[in-house]
Amino acid sequence: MTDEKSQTVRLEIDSELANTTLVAMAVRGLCAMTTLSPVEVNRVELCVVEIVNNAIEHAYSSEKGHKVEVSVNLLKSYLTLTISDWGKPMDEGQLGDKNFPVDADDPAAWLCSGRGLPIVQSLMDKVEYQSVDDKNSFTMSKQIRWSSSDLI
Amino acid sequence: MTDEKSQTVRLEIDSELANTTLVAMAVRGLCAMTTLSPVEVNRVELCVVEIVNNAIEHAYSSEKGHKVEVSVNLLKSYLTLTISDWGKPMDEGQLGDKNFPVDADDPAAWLCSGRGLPIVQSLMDKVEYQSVDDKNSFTMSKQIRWSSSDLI
Amino acid sequence: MPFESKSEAGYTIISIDETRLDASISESFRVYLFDQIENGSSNMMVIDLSLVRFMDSSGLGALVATLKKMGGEGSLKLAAAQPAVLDLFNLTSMDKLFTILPTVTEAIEEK
Amino acid sequence: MPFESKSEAGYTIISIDETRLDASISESFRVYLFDQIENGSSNMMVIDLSLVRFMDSSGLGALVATLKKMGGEGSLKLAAAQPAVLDLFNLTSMDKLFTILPTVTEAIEEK
Ligand SMILES: Nc1ncnc2c1ncn2[C@@H]1O[C@H](COP(=O)(O)OP(=O)(O)O)[C@@H](O)[C@H]1O
Ligand SMILES: Nc1ncnc2c1ncn2[C@@H]1O[C@H](COP(=O)(O)OP(=O)(O)O)[C@@H](O)[C@H]1O
Repeated sequence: MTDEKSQTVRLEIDSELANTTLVAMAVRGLCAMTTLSPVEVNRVELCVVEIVNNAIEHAYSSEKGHKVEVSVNLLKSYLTLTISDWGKPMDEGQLGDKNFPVDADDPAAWLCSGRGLPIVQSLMDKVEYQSVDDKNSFTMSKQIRWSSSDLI
Repeated sequence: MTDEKSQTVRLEIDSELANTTLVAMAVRGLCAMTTLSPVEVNRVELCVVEIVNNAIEHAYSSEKGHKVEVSVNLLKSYLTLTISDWGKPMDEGQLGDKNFPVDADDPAAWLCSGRGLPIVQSLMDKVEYQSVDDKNSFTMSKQIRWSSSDLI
Repeated sequence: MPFESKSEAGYTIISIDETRLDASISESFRVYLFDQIENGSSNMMVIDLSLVRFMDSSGLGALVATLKKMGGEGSLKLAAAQPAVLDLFNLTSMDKLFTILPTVTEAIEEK
Repeated sequence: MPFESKSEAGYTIISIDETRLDASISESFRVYLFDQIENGSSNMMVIDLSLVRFMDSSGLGALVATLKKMGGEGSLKLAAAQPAVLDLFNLTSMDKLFTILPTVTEAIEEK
Protein backbone atom coordinates (compact mmCIF):
# COMPACT_ATOMS: atom_id res chain seq x y z
CA MET A 1 0.00 0.00 0.00
CA THR A 2 2.89 2.32 -0.61
CA ASP A 3 1.65 3.78 -3.84
CA GLU A 4 -1.60 4.95 -5.39
CA LYS A 5 -1.97 1.70 -7.32
CA SER A 6 -5.17 -0.16 -6.77
CA GLN A 7 -5.28 -3.82 -5.81
CA THR A 8 -8.31 -6.04 -6.24
CA VAL A 9 -9.30 -9.50 -5.09
CA ARG A 10 -12.63 -11.15 -5.87
CA LEU A 11 -14.22 -13.55 -3.41
CA GLU A 12 -17.02 -15.88 -4.33
CA ILE A 13 -19.32 -18.06 -2.23
CA ASP A 14 -22.41 -20.10 -2.81
CA SER A 15 -25.64 -18.52 -1.50
CA GLU A 16 -25.79 -20.11 1.94
CA LEU A 17 -25.90 -18.06 5.12
CA ALA A 18 -23.26 -20.29 6.71
CA ASN A 19 -20.81 -19.20 3.99
CA THR A 20 -21.04 -15.52 4.87
CA THR A 21 -18.53 -16.09 7.67
CA LEU A 22 -15.93 -17.08 5.07
CA VAL A 23 -16.26 -13.71 3.39
CA ALA A 24 -16.23 -11.95 6.76
CA MET A 25 -13.01 -13.61 7.86
CA ALA A 26 -11.28 -13.12 4.51
CA VAL A 27 -12.20 -9.43 4.58
CA ARG A 28 -10.89 -9.13 8.15
CA GLY A 29 -7.60 -10.55 6.92
CA LEU A 30 -7.50 -8.04 4.06
CA CYS A 31 -8.24 -5.19 6.47
CA ALA A 32 -4.94 -5.98 8.17
CA MET A 33 -3.30 -4.44 5.06
CA THR A 34 -4.96 -1.11 5.86
CA THR A 35 -4.64 1.41 8.65
CA LEU A 36 -8.17 0.70 9.89
CA SER A 37 -8.43 0.40 13.67
CA PRO A 38 -9.81 -2.77 15.29
CA VAL A 39 -13.15 -1.00 15.87
CA GLU A 40 -13.30 0.01 12.21
CA VAL A 41 -12.40 -3.50 11.05
CA ASN A 42 -15.29 -4.87 13.13
CA ARG A 43 -17.58 -2.36 11.46
CA VAL A 44 -16.42 -3.25 7.96
CA GLU A 45 -17.01 -6.90 8.85
CA LEU A 46 -20.53 -6.07 10.05
CA CYS A 47 -21.33 -4.18 6.84
CA VAL A 48 -20.09 -6.92 4.54
CA VAL A 49 -22.05 -9.55 6.50
CA GLU A 50 -25.26 -7.48 6.29
CA ILE A 51 -25.03 -7.02 2.54
CA VAL A 52 -23.95 -10.57 1.74
CA ASN A 53 -26.82 -11.89 3.89
CA ASN A 54 -29.22 -9.56 2.09
CA ALA A 55 -28.10 -10.95 -1.25
CA ILE A 56 -28.69 -14.50 -0.02
CA GLU A 57 -31.97 -13.83 1.78
CA HIS A 58 -33.58 -11.24 -0.46
CA ALA A 59 -32.02 -11.50 -3.93
CA TYR A 60 -31.97 -15.31 -3.82
CA SER A 61 -34.82 -15.92 -1.32
CA SER A 62 -32.44 -18.06 0.76
CA GLU A 63 -32.04 -20.53 -2.06
CA LYS A 64 -28.73 -22.37 -2.31
CA GLY A 65 -26.78 -22.82 -5.52
CA HIS A 66 -26.39 -19.20 -6.55
CA LYS A 67 -23.26 -17.11 -6.72
CA VAL A 68 -22.48 -14.19 -4.42
CA GLU A 69 -19.39 -12.24 -5.37
CA VAL A 70 -17.49 -9.81 -3.16
CA SER A 71 -14.91 -7.67 -4.84
CA VAL A 72 -12.45 -6.00 -2.49
CA ASN A 73 -10.53 -3.04 -3.80
CA LEU A 74 -7.71 -1.41 -1.87
CA LEU A 75 -6.52 2.05 -2.71
CA LYS A 76 -4.15 4.17 -0.68
CA SER A 77 -7.05 6.10 0.78
CA TYR A 78 -10.13 3.94 0.19
CA LEU A 79 -11.33 0.45 0.88
CA THR A 80 -14.17 -0.43 -1.48
CA LEU A 81 -16.31 -3.55 -1.27
CA THR A 82 -18.72 -4.51 -4.03
CA ILE A 83 -21.22 -7.28 -3.28
CA SER A 84 -22.91 -8.70 -6.37
CA ASP A 85 -25.72 -11.12 -6.99
CA TRP A 86 -27.60 -12.31 -10.05
CA GLY A 87 -31.00 -12.54 -8.37
CA LYS A 88 -33.96 -10.28 -7.70
CA PRO A 89 -32.87 -6.63 -7.77
CA MET A 90 -33.43 -4.46 -4.72
CA ASP A 91 -35.94 -1.63 -4.76
CA GLU A 92 -33.65 1.41 -4.51
CA GLY A 93 -36.13 3.10 -2.20
CA GLN A 94 -34.62 0.87 0.50
CA LEU A 95 -31.56 3.10 0.52
CA GLY A 96 -32.06 6.37 2.23
CA ASP A 97 -33.07 5.93 5.82
CA LYS A 98 -30.17 5.67 8.20
CA ASN A 99 -31.79 6.45 11.49
CA PHE A 100 -32.60 4.18 14.36
CA PRO A 101 -35.63 5.76 16.02
CA VAL A 102 -36.66 3.91 19.14
CA ASP A 103 -39.25 4.68 21.79
CA ALA A 104 -38.65 2.54 24.86
CA ASP A 105 -42.28 3.07 25.89
CA ASP A 106 -43.81 1.85 22.62
CA PRO A 107 -42.97 -1.87 22.27
CA ALA A 108 -45.40 -2.28 19.38
CA ALA A 109 -43.13 -0.06 17.28
CA TRP A 110 -39.93 -1.96 18.01
CA LEU A 111 -38.52 -3.42 14.80
CA CYS A 112 -37.37 -7.02 14.63
CA SER A 113 -35.67 -6.51 11.27
CA GLY A 114 -34.83 -3.84 8.72
CA ARG A 115 -31.64 -2.61 10.40
CA GLY A 116 -29.16 -4.01 7.88
CA LEU A 117 -29.16 -1.20 5.34
CA PRO A 118 -29.33 1.64 7.91
CA ILE A 119 -26.31 0.10 9.69
CA VAL A 120 -24.31 -0.01 6.47
CA GLN A 121 -25.32 3.53 5.53
CA SER A 122 -24.29 4.79 8.95
CA LEU A 123 -20.92 3.07 9.01
CA MET A 124 -19.73 3.46 5.44
CA ASP A 125 -18.57 6.69 3.84
CA LYS A 126 -20.25 5.95 0.53
CA VAL A 127 -22.93 3.50 -0.55
CA GLU A 128 -24.27 2.77 -4.04
CA TYR A 129 -26.56 0.23 -5.67
CA GLN A 130 -26.62 -0.63 -9.35
CA SER A 131 -28.27 -3.23 -11.54
CA VAL A 132 -26.62 -3.78 -14.91
CA ASP A 133 -27.99 -6.60 -17.05
CA ASP A 134 -28.50 -9.51 -14.66
CA LYS A 135 -25.94 -8.34 -12.15
CA ASN A 136 -26.92 -6.36 -9.05
CA SER A 137 -24.06 -4.68 -7.25
CA PHE A 138 -24.00 -3.01 -3.87
CA THR A 139 -20.85 -0.89 -3.53
CA MET A 140 -19.63 0.55 -0.26
CA SER A 141 -16.48 2.52 0.48
CA LYS A 142 -14.66 3.45 3.62
CA GLN A 143 -11.97 6.03 3.79
CA ILE A 144 -8.71 4.83 5.22
CA ARG A 145 -7.53 7.54 7.50
CA TRP A 146 -3.81 7.97 7.59
CA SER A 147 -2.02 8.72 10.81
CA SER A 148 0.16 11.82 10.66
CA SER A 149 3.31 9.69 10.62
CA ASP A 150 2.22 8.26 7.28
CA LEU A 151 2.03 11.72 5.73
CA ILE A 152 5.76 12.20 5.38
CA MET B 1 -16.90 -25.40 12.01
CA THR B 2 -19.08 -27.39 14.39
CA ASP B 3 -20.13 -30.05 11.91
CA GLU B 4 -18.57 -32.14 9.18
CA LYS B 5 -20.02 -29.84 6.51
CA SER B 6 -17.58 -28.34 4.10
CA GLN B 7 -17.38 -24.63 3.39
CA THR B 8 -15.75 -23.15 0.33
CA VAL B 9 -14.76 -19.67 -0.78
CA ARG B 10 -13.05 -18.88 -4.07
CA LEU B 11 -10.58 -16.02 -4.34
CA GLU B 12 -9.46 -14.55 -7.63
CA ILE B 13 -6.69 -12.15 -8.53
CA ASP B 14 -5.08 -10.87 -11.67
CA SER B 15 -1.63 -12.32 -12.40
CA GLU B 16 0.56 -9.67 -10.78
CA LEU B 17 3.04 -10.48 -8.04
CA ALA B 18 1.83 -7.50 -5.99
CA ASN B 19 -1.62 -9.13 -5.80
CA THR B 20 -0.35 -12.26 -4.09
CA THR B 21 -0.42 -10.42 -0.77
CA LEU B 22 -4.20 -10.05 -1.09
CA VAL B 23 -4.60 -13.81 -1.26
CA ALA B 24 -2.13 -14.25 1.59
CA MET B 25 -3.99 -11.87 3.89
CA ALA B 26 -7.43 -13.27 3.01
CA VAL B 27 -6.18 -16.80 3.70
CA ARG B 28 -4.72 -15.65 7.04
CA GLY B 29 -8.16 -14.31 7.94
CA LEU B 30 -9.78 -17.61 6.98
CA CYS B 31 -7.24 -19.52 9.06
CA ALA B 32 -8.66 -17.74 12.13
CA MET B 33 -11.69 -20.02 11.69
CA THR B 34 -9.48 -23.06 12.27
CA THR B 35 -7.48 -24.39 15.19
CA LEU B 36 -4.19 -23.77 13.41
CA SER B 37 -1.53 -22.22 15.63
CA PRO B 38 0.12 -18.91 14.69
CA VAL B 39 3.20 -20.79 13.46
CA GLU B 40 1.03 -23.04 11.30
CA VAL B 41 -0.90 -20.07 9.91
CA ASN B 42 2.41 -18.46 8.89
CA ARG B 43 3.34 -21.69 7.12
CA VAL B 44 0.03 -21.91 5.28
CA GLU B 45 0.55 -18.31 4.21
CA LEU B 46 4.04 -19.15 2.94
CA CYS B 47 2.75 -22.14 0.94
CA VAL B 48 -0.07 -20.22 -0.69
CA VAL B 49 2.31 -17.38 -1.62
CA GLU B 50 4.82 -19.80 -3.17
CA ILE B 51 2.22 -21.51 -5.34
CA VAL B 52 0.40 -18.34 -6.38
CA ASN B 53 3.74 -16.77 -7.32
CA ASN B 54 4.65 -19.89 -9.31
CA ALA B 55 1.41 -19.61 -11.26
CA ILE B 56 2.16 -15.97 -12.05
CA GLU B 57 5.87 -16.42 -12.83
CA HIS B 58 5.93 -19.82 -14.49
CA ALA B 59 2.43 -20.57 -15.83
CA TYR B 60 1.94 -16.97 -17.05
CA SER B 61 5.63 -15.95 -17.49
CA SER B 62 4.94 -12.91 -15.27
CA GLU B 63 2.44 -11.54 -17.75
CA LYS B 64 -0.42 -9.46 -16.33
CA GLY B 65 -4.05 -9.88 -17.30
CA HIS B 66 -4.51 -13.56 -16.49
CA LYS B 67 -6.64 -15.13 -13.79
CA VAL B 68 -5.28 -16.93 -10.73
CA GLU B 69 -7.92 -18.62 -8.62
CA VAL B 70 -7.49 -19.86 -5.07
CA SER B 71 -10.22 -22.07 -3.72
CA VAL B 72 -10.21 -22.44 0.06
CA ASN B 73 -12.09 -25.38 1.49
CA LEU B 74 -12.64 -25.83 5.20
CA LEU B 75 -13.60 -29.17 6.64
CA LYS B 76 -13.66 -30.11 10.29
CA SER B 77 -10.29 -31.81 10.00
CA TYR B 78 -8.74 -30.42 6.82
CA LEU B 79 -7.91 -27.11 5.26
CA THR B 80 -7.50 -27.51 1.51
CA LEU B 81 -6.23 -24.84 -0.86
CA THR B 82 -6.42 -25.24 -4.63
CA ILE B 83 -4.48 -22.76 -6.74
CA SER B 84 -5.48 -22.75 -10.40
CA ASP B 85 -4.17 -21.11 -13.54
CA TRP B 86 -4.99 -21.35 -17.22
CA GLY B 87 -1.41 -21.01 -18.45
CA LYS B 88 1.53 -23.29 -19.19
CA PRO B 89 1.18 -26.54 -17.24
CA MET B 90 3.91 -27.58 -14.84
CA ASP B 91 6.13 -30.55 -15.55
CA GLU B 92 5.06 -32.98 -12.83
CA GLY B 93 8.65 -34.09 -12.36
CA GLN B 94 9.01 -30.86 -10.34
CA LEU B 95 7.10 -32.49 -7.52
CA GLY B 96 9.07 -35.01 -5.57
CA ASP B 97 12.11 -33.46 -4.03
CA LYS B 98 11.53 -31.99 -0.62
CA ASN B 99 15.02 -31.81 0.74
CA PHE B 100 17.22 -28.80 1.32
CA PRO B 101 20.77 -30.10 0.94
CA VAL B 102 23.34 -27.44 1.67
CA ASP B 103 27.10 -27.58 1.99
CA ALA B 104 28.40 -24.46 3.66
CA ASP B 105 31.82 -25.09 2.10
CA ASP B 106 30.60 -25.30 -1.49
CA PRO B 107 29.22 -21.88 -2.47
CA ALA B 108 29.03 -22.84 -6.12
CA ALA B 109 26.27 -25.32 -5.23
CA TRP B 110 24.14 -22.87 -3.27
CA LEU B 111 20.78 -22.44 -4.96
CA CYS B 112 19.30 -19.00 -5.56
CA SER B 113 15.90 -20.42 -6.49
CA GLY B 114 13.96 -23.66 -6.66
CA ARG B 115 12.91 -23.78 -3.01
CA GLY B 116 9.22 -23.02 -3.50
CA LEU B 117 7.93 -26.52 -4.23
CA PRO B 118 10.17 -28.26 -1.65
CA ILE B 119 8.91 -25.80 1.00
CA VAL B 120 5.28 -26.54 0.16
CA GLN B 121 5.90 -30.29 0.09
CA SER B 122 7.60 -30.13 3.49
CA LEU B 123 4.92 -28.05 5.17
CA MET B 124 1.72 -29.47 3.74
CA ASP B 125 0.27 -32.88 4.56
CA LYS B 126 -0.82 -33.57 1.00
CA VAL B 127 0.10 -32.04 -2.36
CA GLU B 128 -1.34 -32.75 -5.78
CA TYR B 129 -1.11 -31.28 -9.28
CA GLN B 130 -3.62 -31.78 -12.06
CA SER B 131 -4.22 -30.34 -15.51
CA VAL B 132 -7.75 -30.78 -16.84
CA ASP B 133 -8.57 -29.11 -20.14
CA ASP B 134 -7.01 -25.65 -19.90
CA LYS B 135 -7.05 -25.50 -16.12
CA ASN B 136 -4.00 -26.40 -14.05
CA SER B 137 -4.67 -26.94 -10.36
CA PHE B 138 -2.26 -27.30 -7.50
CA THR B 139 -4.03 -28.72 -4.45
CA MET B 140 -2.54 -28.75 -0.98
CA SER B 141 -4.09 -29.86 2.28
CA LYS B 142 -3.22 -29.39 5.89
CA GLN B 143 -4.71 -31.37 8.70
CA ILE B 144 -6.30 -29.29 11.39
CA ARG B 145 -5.30 -30.81 14.64
CA TRP B 146 -7.90 -30.71 17.35
CA SER B 147 -6.99 -30.07 20.92
CA SER B 148 -8.25 -32.73 23.34
CA SER B 149 -10.88 -30.33 24.67
CA ASP B 150 -12.50 -30.29 21.23
CA LEU B 151 -12.94 -34.04 21.27
CA ILE B 152 -15.81 -34.07 23.72
CA MET C 1 -27.67 -26.83 19.46
CA PRO C 2 -25.33 -24.01 20.41
CA PHE C 3 -27.69 -22.66 23.10
CA GLU C 4 -27.88 -23.79 26.71
CA SER C 5 -29.79 -22.73 29.75
CA LYS C 6 -29.42 -23.24 33.47
CA SER C 7 -31.15 -21.83 36.53
CA GLU C 8 -29.42 -19.60 39.01
CA ALA C 9 -30.84 -17.38 41.75
CA GLY C 10 -34.28 -17.27 40.19
CA TYR C 11 -32.89 -16.47 36.74
CA THR C 12 -32.59 -18.58 33.63
CA ILE C 13 -29.08 -18.05 32.34
CA ILE C 14 -28.87 -18.65 28.61
CA SER C 15 -25.48 -19.09 27.05
CA ILE C 16 -24.50 -19.10 23.40
CA ASP C 17 -21.74 -21.52 22.46
CA GLU C 18 -20.82 -19.76 19.22
CA THR C 19 -18.46 -16.92 18.37
CA ARG C 20 -20.91 -15.55 15.80
CA LEU C 21 -24.59 -14.78 16.39
CA ASP C 22 -25.51 -14.18 12.76
CA ALA C 23 -28.25 -14.89 10.24
CA SER C 24 -27.27 -18.55 9.98
CA ILE C 25 -28.43 -19.18 13.58
CA SER C 26 -30.54 -16.16 14.60
CA GLU C 27 -33.85 -17.76 13.75
CA SER C 28 -33.09 -20.86 15.82
CA PHE C 29 -31.89 -18.57 18.59
CA ARG C 30 -35.21 -16.70 18.49
CA VAL C 31 -37.14 -19.98 18.59
CA TYR C 32 -35.02 -21.11 21.54
CA LEU C 33 -35.75 -17.90 23.43
CA PHE C 34 -39.48 -18.06 22.63
CA ASP C 35 -39.45 -21.64 23.98
CA GLN C 36 -37.91 -20.38 27.20
CA ILE C 37 -40.74 -17.90 27.62
CA GLU C 38 -43.44 -20.40 26.76
CA ASN C 39 -42.08 -23.45 28.55
CA GLY C 40 -39.36 -22.16 30.79
CA SER C 41 -39.53 -22.15 34.53
CA SER C 42 -38.83 -18.46 34.76
CA ASN C 43 -39.34 -15.34 32.69
CA MET C 44 -36.36 -13.75 34.37
CA MET C 45 -33.60 -14.25 31.78
CA VAL C 46 -29.95 -13.34 31.48
CA ILE C 47 -28.23 -13.98 28.17
CA ASP C 48 -24.53 -14.68 28.50
CA LEU C 49 -22.89 -13.21 25.38
CA SER C 50 -19.31 -13.75 26.52
CA LEU C 51 -18.37 -16.08 23.64
CA VAL C 52 -20.02 -13.96 20.95
CA ARG C 53 -17.36 -11.98 19.12
CA PHE C 54 -19.66 -10.96 16.28
CA MET C 55 -23.39 -10.18 16.08
CA ASP C 56 -25.32 -8.89 13.07
CA SER C 57 -28.71 -7.23 12.70
CA SER C 58 -30.50 -10.59 12.65
CA GLY C 59 -29.09 -11.51 16.06
CA LEU C 60 -30.27 -8.14 17.33
CA GLY C 61 -33.67 -8.83 15.74
CA ALA C 62 -34.01 -12.11 17.65
CA LEU C 63 -33.38 -10.30 20.91
CA VAL C 64 -35.86 -7.51 20.12
CA ALA C 65 -38.49 -10.08 19.11
CA THR C 66 -38.02 -11.82 22.45
CA LEU C 67 -38.29 -8.59 24.39
CA LYS C 68 -41.49 -7.74 22.52
CA LYS C 69 -42.94 -11.18 23.15
CA MET C 70 -42.35 -10.79 26.89
CA GLY C 71 -44.68 -7.82 26.76
CA GLY C 72 -43.28 -6.06 29.77
CA GLU C 73 -43.44 -9.18 31.98
CA GLY C 74 -40.32 -10.57 33.59
CA SER C 75 -36.87 -9.41 32.61
CA LEU C 76 -34.33 -9.93 29.82
CA LYS C 77 -30.81 -8.82 30.61
CA LEU C 78 -27.64 -9.19 28.58
CA ALA C 79 -24.24 -9.95 30.04
CA ALA C 80 -20.59 -9.88 28.99
CA ALA C 81 -20.99 -8.35 25.53
CA GLN C 82 -17.72 -8.01 23.63
CA PRO C 83 -16.72 -4.69 21.98
CA ALA C 84 -18.16 -5.36 18.51
CA VAL C 85 -21.48 -6.43 20.06
CA LEU C 86 -21.63 -3.36 22.31
CA ASP C 87 -20.82 -1.21 19.31
CA LEU C 88 -23.79 -2.71 17.43
CA PHE C 89 -26.15 -1.99 20.34
CA ASN C 90 -24.95 1.59 20.64
CA LEU C 91 -25.07 2.26 16.91
CA THR C 92 -28.66 1.06 16.60
CA SER C 93 -29.84 2.68 19.86
CA MET C 94 -30.74 -0.77 21.16
CA ASP C 95 -28.82 0.11 24.31
CA LYS C 96 -31.99 2.05 25.15
CA LEU C 97 -34.08 -1.13 25.24
CA PHE C 98 -31.61 -3.57 26.77
CA THR C 99 -29.79 -3.62 30.06
CA ILE C 100 -26.25 -4.82 29.39
CA LEU C 101 -24.08 -5.75 32.35
CA PRO C 102 -20.38 -6.64 32.31
CA THR C 103 -20.87 -10.08 33.88
CA VAL C 104 -23.62 -12.62 34.46
CA THR C 105 -23.20 -12.16 38.21
CA GLU C 106 -23.75 -8.42 37.93
CA ALA C 107 -26.77 -9.05 35.69
CA ILE C 108 -28.29 -11.30 38.36
CA GLU C 109 -27.55 -8.82 41.14
CA GLU C 110 -28.74 -5.76 39.22
CA LYS C 111 -32.17 -4.51 40.34
CA MET D 1 12.61 2.40 -2.82
CA PRO D 2 11.93 0.44 0.36
CA PHE D 3 15.63 -0.19 1.04
CA GLU D 4 18.00 2.07 2.92
CA SER D 5 21.58 1.91 4.02
CA LYS D 6 23.72 3.71 6.55
CA SER D 7 27.21 3.23 7.92
CA GLU D 8 27.91 2.25 11.46
CA ALA D 9 31.07 0.95 13.12
CA GLY D 10 32.59 -0.16 9.82
CA TYR D 11 29.39 -1.91 8.74
CA THR D 12 26.81 -1.01 6.15
CA ILE D 13 23.43 -1.46 7.84
CA ILE D 14 20.72 -2.17 5.30
CA SER D 15 17.14 -1.84 6.37
CA ILE D 16 13.97 -2.96 4.62
CA ASP D 17 11.00 -0.66 4.97
CA GLU D 18 8.42 -3.30 4.06
CA THR D 19 6.53 -5.91 6.07
CA ARG D 20 6.81 -8.40 3.21
CA LEU D 21 10.01 -9.43 1.42
CA ASP D 22 8.37 -11.37 -1.38
CA ALA D 23 8.61 -11.98 -5.12
CA SER D 24 7.19 -8.54 -5.91
CA ILE D 25 10.35 -6.86 -4.52
CA SER D 26 12.98 -9.59 -4.20
CA GLU D 27 14.62 -8.85 -7.52
CA SER D 28 15.00 -5.15 -6.73
CA PHE D 29 16.30 -6.15 -3.30
CA ARG D 30 18.92 -8.39 -4.93
CA VAL D 31 19.94 -5.56 -7.29
CA TYR D 32 20.18 -3.19 -4.31
CA LEU D 33 22.43 -5.62 -2.44
CA PHE D 34 24.63 -6.25 -5.50
CA ASP D 35 24.99 -2.46 -5.85
CA GLN D 36 26.17 -2.29 -2.27
CA ILE D 37 28.86 -4.84 -3.00
CA GLU D 38 29.94 -3.19 -6.24
CA ASN D 39 29.68 0.45 -5.21
CA GLY D 40 29.35 0.38 -1.46
CA SER D 41 31.97 1.68 0.89
CA SER D 42 32.14 -1.56 2.80
CA ASN D 43 31.56 -5.25 2.16
CA MET D 44 30.73 -5.73 5.82
CA MET D 45 26.93 -5.79 5.78
CA VAL D 46 24.18 -6.22 8.32
CA ILE D 47 20.61 -6.57 7.05
CA ASP D 48 18.03 -5.30 9.50
CA LEU D 49 14.96 -7.51 9.03
CA SER D 50 13.01 -6.12 11.97
CA LEU D 51 10.08 -4.84 9.90
CA VAL D 52 9.80 -7.95 7.75
CA ARG D 53 6.91 -10.07 9.00
CA PHE D 54 6.87 -12.32 5.95
CA MET D 55 9.56 -13.62 3.61
CA ASP D 56 9.16 -16.14 0.78
CA SER D 57 11.65 -18.28 -1.15
CA SER D 58 12.45 -15.44 -3.53
CA GLY D 59 13.56 -13.21 -0.65
CA LEU D 60 15.74 -16.03 0.56
CA GLY D 61 17.08 -16.42 -2.99
CA ALA D 62 18.13 -12.76 -3.10
CA LEU D 63 20.10 -13.21 0.11
CA VAL D 64 21.78 -16.43 -1.10
CA ALA D 65 22.68 -14.76 -4.40
CA THR D 66 24.30 -11.91 -2.49
CA LEU D 67 26.26 -14.26 -0.25
CA LYS D 68 27.48 -16.14 -3.35
CA LYS D 69 28.49 -12.93 -5.08
CA MET D 70 30.58 -11.91 -2.08
CA GLY D 71 32.64 -15.04 -2.71
CA GLY D 72 33.86 -15.43 0.85
CA GLU D 73 34.99 -11.79 1.08
CA GLY D 74 33.55 -9.51 3.75
CA SER D 75 30.56 -10.44 5.81
CA LEU D 76 26.78 -10.57 5.49
CA LYS D 77 24.86 -10.85 8.74
CA LEU D 78 21.14 -10.79 9.38
CA ALA D 79 19.51 -9.09 12.35
CA ALA D 80 16.15 -9.03 14.10
CA ALA D 81 14.35 -11.70 12.09
CA GLN D 82 10.73 -12.24 13.12
CA PRO D 83 9.38 -15.76 13.86
CA ALA D 84 8.02 -16.53 10.36
CA VAL D 85 11.34 -15.46 8.81
CA LEU D 86 13.38 -17.54 11.25
CA ASP D 87 11.08 -20.48 10.56
CA LEU D 88 11.82 -20.13 6.81
CA PHE D 89 15.59 -20.12 7.42
CA ASN D 90 15.41 -23.19 9.66
CA LEU D 91 13.11 -25.10 7.36
CA THR D 92 15.37 -24.59 4.33
CA SER D 93 18.64 -25.13 6.27
CA MET D 94 19.68 -21.60 5.33
CA ASP D 95 20.46 -21.07 9.00
CA LYS D 96 23.65 -23.01 8.13
CA LEU D 97 24.79 -20.32 5.69
CA PHE D 98 23.64 -17.18 7.48
CA THR D 99 24.48 -15.74 10.85
CA ILE D 100 21.29 -14.36 12.34
CA LEU D 101 21.51 -12.16 15.43
CA PRO D 102 18.66 -10.85 17.57
CA THR D 103 19.55 -7.18 17.07
CA VAL D 104 21.60 -4.99 14.76
CA THR D 105 23.86 -4.07 17.69
CA GLU D 106 24.59 -7.70 18.42
CA ALA D 107 25.24 -8.31 14.71
CA ILE D 108 27.81 -5.50 14.69
CA GLU D 109 29.47 -6.73 17.85
CA GLU D 110 29.50 -10.40 16.86
CA LYS D 111 32.95 -11.62 15.78
N1 LIG E 1 -29.91 -7.69 -2.16
C1 LIG E 1 -31.24 -7.40 -2.05
N2 LIG E 1 -32.09 -7.78 -3.00
C2 LIG E 1 -33.40 -7.51 -2.92
N3 LIG E 1 -33.96 -6.85 -1.89
C3 LIG E 1 -33.17 -6.43 -0.89
C4 LIG E 1 -31.78 -6.68 -0.93
N4 LIG E 1 -31.25 -6.15 0.20
C5 LIG E 1 -32.25 -5.61 0.89
N5 LIG E 1 -33.42 -5.75 0.25
C6 LIG E 1 -34.75 -5.27 0.71
O1 LIG E 1 -34.53 -4.22 1.64
C7 LIG E 1 -35.13 -4.53 2.90
C8 LIG E 1 -34.33 -3.95 4.04
O2 LIG E 1 -33.09 -4.62 4.16
P1 LIG E 1 -32.31 -4.58 5.54
O3 LIG E 1 -32.26 -3.18 6.02
O4 LIG E 1 -31.00 -5.27 5.34
O5 LIG E 1 -33.19 -5.38 6.57
P2 LIG E 1 -33.64 -6.91 6.65
O6 LIG E 1 -32.71 -7.70 5.80
O7 LIG E 1 -33.53 -7.22 8.11
O8 LIG E 1 -35.07 -6.93 6.16
C9 LIG E 1 -35.26 -6.03 2.93
O9 LIG E 1 -36.27 -6.50 3.77
C10 LIG E 1 -35.53 -6.34 1.46
O10 LIG E 1 -36.90 -6.15 1.16
N1 LIG F 1 2.60 -23.17 -11.92
C1 LIG F 1 3.67 -23.59 -12.64
N2 LIG F 1 3.60 -23.68 -13.97
C2 LIG F 1 4.66 -24.08 -14.68
N3 LIG F 1 5.85 -24.43 -14.15
C3 LIG F 1 6.00 -24.36 -12.83
C4 LIG F 1 4.92 -23.93 -11.99
N4 LIG F 1 5.35 -23.96 -10.72
C5 LIG F 1 6.63 -24.37 -10.75
N5 LIG F 1 7.05 -24.61 -12.00
C6 LIG F 1 8.39 -25.10 -12.41
O1 LIG F 1 9.00 -25.72 -11.28
C7 LIG F 1 10.23 -25.07 -10.95
C8 LIG F 1 10.48 -25.10 -9.44
O2 LIG F 1 9.55 -24.26 -8.79
P1 LIG F 1 9.89 -23.71 -7.33
O3 LIG F 1 10.36 -24.85 -6.49
O4 LIG F 1 8.70 -22.98 -6.83
O5 LIG F 1 11.12 -22.74 -7.50
P2 LIG F 1 11.28 -21.36 -8.31
O6 LIG F 1 9.92 -20.80 -8.52
O7 LIG F 1 12.12 -20.56 -7.38
O8 LIG F 1 11.98 -21.71 -9.56
C9 LIG F 1 10.11 -23.68 -11.53
O9 LIG F 1 11.36 -23.09 -11.81
C10 LIG F 1 9.30 -23.96 -12.82
O10 LIG F 1 10.14 -24.40 -13.83
